[in-house]
Amino acid sequence: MNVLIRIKRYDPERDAKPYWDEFRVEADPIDRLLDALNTIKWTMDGTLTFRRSCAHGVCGSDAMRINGRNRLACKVLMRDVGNKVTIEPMLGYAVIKDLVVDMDRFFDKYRSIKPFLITYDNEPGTERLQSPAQRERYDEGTKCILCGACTGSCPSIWGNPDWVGPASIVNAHRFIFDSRDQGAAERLQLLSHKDGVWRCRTIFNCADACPRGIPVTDLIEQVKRAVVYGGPEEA
Amino acid sequence: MLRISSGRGPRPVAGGFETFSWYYFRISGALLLVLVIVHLLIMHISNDVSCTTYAFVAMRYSNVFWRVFDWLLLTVGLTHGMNGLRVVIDDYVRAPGARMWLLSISAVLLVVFFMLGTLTLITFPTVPGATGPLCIPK
Amino acid sequence: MYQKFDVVIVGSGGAGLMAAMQLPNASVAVLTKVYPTRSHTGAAQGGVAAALGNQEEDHWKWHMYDTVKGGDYLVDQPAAEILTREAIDAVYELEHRGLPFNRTDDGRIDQRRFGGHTRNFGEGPVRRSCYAADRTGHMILQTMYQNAIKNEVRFFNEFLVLDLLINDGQACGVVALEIKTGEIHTFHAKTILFATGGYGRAWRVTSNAFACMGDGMSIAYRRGIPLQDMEMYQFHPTGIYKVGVLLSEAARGEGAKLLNGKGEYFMERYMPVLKDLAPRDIVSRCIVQEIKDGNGIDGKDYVYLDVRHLGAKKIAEKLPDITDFARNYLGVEPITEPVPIQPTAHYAMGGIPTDVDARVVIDSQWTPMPGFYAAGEVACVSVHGANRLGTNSLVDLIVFGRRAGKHMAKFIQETDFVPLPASHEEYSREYIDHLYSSTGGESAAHIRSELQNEMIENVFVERHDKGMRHALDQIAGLQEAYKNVQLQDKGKRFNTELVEAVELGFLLDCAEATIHGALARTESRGAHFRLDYQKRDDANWLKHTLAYRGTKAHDVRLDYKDVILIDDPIFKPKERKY
Amino acid sequence: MYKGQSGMWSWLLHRITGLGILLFLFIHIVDVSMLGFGPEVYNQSVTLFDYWIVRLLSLALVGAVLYHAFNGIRIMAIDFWRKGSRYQRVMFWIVLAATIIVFIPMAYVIMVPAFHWLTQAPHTTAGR
Ligand SMILES: Cc1cc2nc3c(=O)[nH]c(=O)nc-3n(C[C@H](O)[C@H](O)[C@H](O)COP(=O)(O)OP(=O)(O)OC[C@H]3O[C@@H](n4cnc5c(N)ncnc54)[C@H](O)[C@@H]3O)c2cc1C
Ligand code: HEM
Ligand code: SF4
Ligand code: F3S
Ligand code: FES
Repeated sequence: MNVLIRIKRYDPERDAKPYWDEFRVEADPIDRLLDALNTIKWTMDGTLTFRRSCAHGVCGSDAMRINGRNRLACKVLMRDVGNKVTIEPMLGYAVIKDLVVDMDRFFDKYRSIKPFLITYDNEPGTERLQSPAQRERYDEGTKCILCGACTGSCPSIWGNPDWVGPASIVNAHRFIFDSRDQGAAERLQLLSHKDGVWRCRTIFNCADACPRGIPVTDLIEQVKRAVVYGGPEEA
Repeated sequence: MLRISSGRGPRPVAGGFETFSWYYFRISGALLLVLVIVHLLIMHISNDVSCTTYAFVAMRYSNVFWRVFDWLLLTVGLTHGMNGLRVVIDDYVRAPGARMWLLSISAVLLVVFFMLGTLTLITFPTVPGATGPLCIPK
Repeated sequence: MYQKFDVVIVGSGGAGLMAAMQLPNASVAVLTKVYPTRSHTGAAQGGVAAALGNQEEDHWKWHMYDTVKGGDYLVDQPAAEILTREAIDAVYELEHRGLPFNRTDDGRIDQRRFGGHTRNFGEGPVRRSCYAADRTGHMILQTMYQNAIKNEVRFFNEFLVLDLLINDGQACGVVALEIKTGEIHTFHAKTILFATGGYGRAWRVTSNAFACMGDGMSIAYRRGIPLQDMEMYQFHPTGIYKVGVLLSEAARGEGAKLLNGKGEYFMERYMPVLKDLAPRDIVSRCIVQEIKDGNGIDGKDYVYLDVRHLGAKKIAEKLPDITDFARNYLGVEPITEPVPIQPTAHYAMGGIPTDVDARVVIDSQWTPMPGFYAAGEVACVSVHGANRLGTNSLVDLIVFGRRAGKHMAKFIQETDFVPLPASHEEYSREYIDHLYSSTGGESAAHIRSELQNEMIENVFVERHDKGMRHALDQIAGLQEAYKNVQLQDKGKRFNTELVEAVELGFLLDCAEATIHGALARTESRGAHFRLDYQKRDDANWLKHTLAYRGTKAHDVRLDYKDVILIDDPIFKPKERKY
Repeated sequence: MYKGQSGMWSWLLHRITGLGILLFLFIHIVDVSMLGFGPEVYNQSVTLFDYWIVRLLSLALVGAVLYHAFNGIRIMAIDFWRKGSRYQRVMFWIVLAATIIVFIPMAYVIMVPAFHWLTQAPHTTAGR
C-alpha cells in the first residue's frame, strides 16, 4: 500500500518554527509505522529524527502523536492508519528535534515519588513471602515501560507542566499496593500535595494512550482513595 | 503459614489543603445537587421567573427555613465554584506573579459576594403582607 | 567537557546496573546511549534460572551440569560453578530489592521449565526459571533502575561512548558523544566497566533492539583487545516470521509445541526426552532441517509454534506479551491459530574475554588489563560456551554484574587515577569529523542492510567454508565503502544519522571477528554448525578463539586458549544427547 | 488538536459549565441584592428576566447546571465506586442522555411564556 506520511518537523538549529513535511512510502499492511519512518530515514531523508530501540513495544522509546493520539510507532501497523497518517511530537514535553522530545523532566518526576521498595524490616535469608493474590494486587503498574505516552496525553499537564503526571502515579501505585513495601505513607504524603494526585481530573486520555494496556486512571483513583482513606485498600 | 511484611510504617498524616479541596468538591457537590435542584424547581418550574417579585420573596422569606436554605445555597455554591476557579487558575496561569494576583482577586471576590449575599438575606425585612404584585403584569 | 569519577559504567542494562548497585559509596557515572529503562535487557521475557528448588528438588550442580552440557563443553567450568552457585543468592537479592516475581501458592518465587534445564544430570525437565509473567527482563531492568535511583547514581543518558582510553596498559577513561548536543566529553576514571550488550543487528532477522550494535566489543577490539568465541552466536528458534520479534521459550516451557507443514509435532522425532525443550541450537537446527526437507508451512521457510492446546486462560495468564506480539505483528490469534515462526539472531555467547571477577583479560595467558571490566552479553567469561541456555543470560548479568561491582569497589580503594593519555579525544574527534565532512556518497543504511543480508545468507544456523569466504569478501568491501559514508544531516543536535553511522562501524567489526572465528573452527559445536565439518572435534577444538583486529578485514590474527575443565567425571566432555 | 477520548470532552464541558454557572451566580447575587433597595427597584430588575434573550440565557444555565450536576455524580462514582472507572464511558453517555431528557421538559416550561408572547401582538413593556 502507498501511504502519505505527514510529519511535523522542527530543528531549532535550523528552523525558525515547526513545519509540516510530507513523504510517500510504499509499505506492507502489516509493517509497523516505525518501519515506514525508518524507510524515510534510510532512503529519503536522513535528517528525520526520532527515537527507537526495541521495535516491538517493550522499551518505550518511540511514543509520538500519531493521527492525533499518543502511540508507540512500533505498535501501530500500517493497515490501521489508512492511506494517510499524521505524526507529531508528543504534547507536554519540549521538542528537541523533530519527533524527539525532552524526557528529563518526566524522569525527574518519576524519581520524585520514591519508585523503589522501602522496607524497615531485616531481610530474610531467602525471599520475602507474598501470596499470588498479593502479587496480583499491583500487577498492572509493573507493566509500565515509562514511555511517557500517558503523561503527554493529559490535558492537566499541558496546562501545568509541574504536575507529577499519570506515569509517576502508576509507579507509585506499584509500590503502595505491594505487600512487601512499607513506604506507602511517605508516598501518599508526597502525592497529596498540590501537584500530586489531585491534578488528575479523570480525563482518561492516559488510559487510552497507554501502549501496555494499563488502566491508568483506575490506578490513579485507587491512589486517591488511599490518600483520603489513610492507606491502601485491600484488593 | 504466610509470612508477610510486618506493617506499612507510619500512617499518612491526614489532609493537606488540596486533599480537603478535592473532598470539598464532592461533599459540596452532593449538597448542591439537592439545593440547586429544589431551587430550580421552585424558581423556574413551579413559578415563572417573571413572578419572582419582591412580594414573592417576602412571602418566602417570612419562613426562616427558606432564608437558611438560600444562605446554604449561596455559601456552598460560592465556595464550590470559587474553589473551582482557583483550580482553573492554578492549572493555566503559570507566571507566579500573575497567579498570585488572580488568586488574590478571586479571594476578594469570594468575600465580597459572600458578604453581599449574606447581608441581603439577613437585612431583608420580615414583612407580613405582600407589597406589590406577585407577578409582573402582562 | 572533562569529568572525573571513580567508576564509569558504560551501559545501563542488567549488567551495568547490577554493578552500579554494588558501589553505594563510590562516585559512579553510568553512561548509556538510550535512557536506562530502554536498554535491551527489558526485552527479555522468559526468566532467570536459579536452583532455588521452590517447585521441585533442584541443585546448583544440576544447573551447572546443564550449563556445561548446553554449552557443548566449551564452557569454562569454574566460571559455570560460580554462575550457578551465586545465581541463588543473586535472585534473592533481586527479590529483596523489590522484583515482583510470580509466586507459588505458599508465597515463594514461582519457577517454570525452560529449554535445556534438567533434573539429576539430564533425567528430565526441571522447574528452574524464576519469572515475572513474561516480562522478567523488564522487571529486572526496572527494579535495578529503581535501586539506582535510591542510591542516587549519576546517569548520563543518551551519551554514545566512542572510545576507551588506555594509558600505560591501564584503562583510564572513555570518550563519549552527547547525542543531544553533539558535544564530545571525556570521562576520566579509575575503573571502567563495559556492559554494552550484544550485536544481533548484524543479521536481518533478529530479536535484538536497534541499539544492539556491538559497540563495546568493537571499541575494545579497536584498542587491541581480542574478542573471544565470536563464532558462537545463538539463533533462537522462535522468532516471529520475517519480523524476528521473539516468542519466548517460556511458551514452550509452558507446553507450546512446534508444528511443521505436515501437521506433525516434529521435535518428538528428533529429541525424544526433552522434545521442544531441547537447547536452542538444536531446536533451531531441527527447524532448518524441516524446512530443507520441504516440511515448512506450504513449503516456505517457516514453521508453526502451537499454543492452542494450553487454553485461553493459561495463555492470558502466563504468556500475555507473547500473545500480544502475535496478534499485533502477524494478525494471528494464538488461542485459535498456530503462530508462524523462524529462527532469529539472538545472543552473542562470545565477546570481550574476562575472568570470573569480570576483569578483562587481553591474551591467552589470562593477563588482566588493570581498571577494565566487562560484564553481560558484551563479555565472554565463558559460561555459555558454544550455546547459551535460555534464562542463563539474565543469571550471567546479575552474577557477573555483581562480581564486577564488588571487584571494582575494591580496586578503587587500592589504586589511584592514571593520567589520561596525550591528545585523548583526537581519535573520536577525527572519527566524527570525518563522518561529518565525508562526501563519498555511500549510505550507512545501505551498507548495513547489505551486511545483514550477507550474514543471514552465509553466517546463520548452518555454515560452510565457501559461504563464509564469500561473506568475508563482502564485508571487506563494505568496510571500504564505510570509509565513504556520507551524512545528510550535518547538524550537531540529536543527530541520529551520525549515531547510526558510528554504530555501523562497530557492527562491521563484530561481523568480521565472527566470520574469522567461524571460518577457522573446522568442527561443529553448539551454535556453530558447519555442513562441511558436522562433527564435534574435542581433540583439536576444545579451545576458545581469540580474534585480534588487523588493519583490514582479511588480516585478523587468531589465537587460542584452553577451555578450563574441573576434575569431576560428570563434567567430562561427552556427546550431547537429549 | 489532541484526539482525546470522551473523558476529555466531558471534563472540558464540566469545567466550562462550572465556570459559567459561577459567572451566573455572581450576577444573581448582585440582582438579588437589589432587594435591599426596596420593592420598586427590585421588581424593575426582575423584569429583566423576562426578556426572551435572557430567557434563552437562563435556559443555557439550566442546561449547564443539569450537565454539571449529572457529570458531577459521574465523577464521584469514578472516585468512590471501585468499578467506576471501568464504566466511565457508559456513564458519560448516561449523563448526556439524562441531561437532555430532563432538559427538554424544563426548557419547555421556561420558554412557553416567551413563545406565547412571540406569537401574540406585543402588549407588555418587557417582551422582545
Ligand atoms: C527478545 C529477547 C528475549 C530474551 N529473553 C531472555 C530470557 O528470558 N532470559 C535470559 O536469561 N536472557 C534473555 N535474553 C538475553 C538477555 O536479555 C540479554 O543478553 C541481556 O539483557 C543483555 O544485557 P546487558 O546488560 O549485557 O546489555 P543491554 O541490556 O543490551 O544493555 C546495553 C546497554 O549498553 C548501552 N550502550 C551500548 N552501547 C553503548 C555506547 N556506545 N555508549 C553508551 N552506552 C551504550 C545501552 O544504552 C544499554 O544501556 C533475551 C534477549 C532478547 C533479545
Ligand atoms: C449541582 C450540583 C453540583 C455538583 C454535583 C457538582 C460537582 C462538582 C464536582 C464533583 C466537581 C469536581 C470536579 C473535579 O474534581 O474534576 C466540580 C467542579 C466544579 N464545579 Fe461543580 N457541582 C455542582 C454545582 C456547581 C455550581 C452551582 C457551580 C458554580 C457556582 C459549580 C462550579 C464548579 C466549578 C467552577 C468547578 C471546577 C471545574 C474544574 O476544575 O474543572 N458547580 N463540581
Ligand atoms: S503508564 Fe503506560 S503510557 Fe504511561 S508511561 Fe507507563 S507504559 Fe507509558
Ligand atoms: S488524562 Fe490526565 S486527568 Fe487523570 S485520568 Fe489521565 S491523568
Ligand atoms: S521501539 Fe521500543 S517501544 Fe517502540
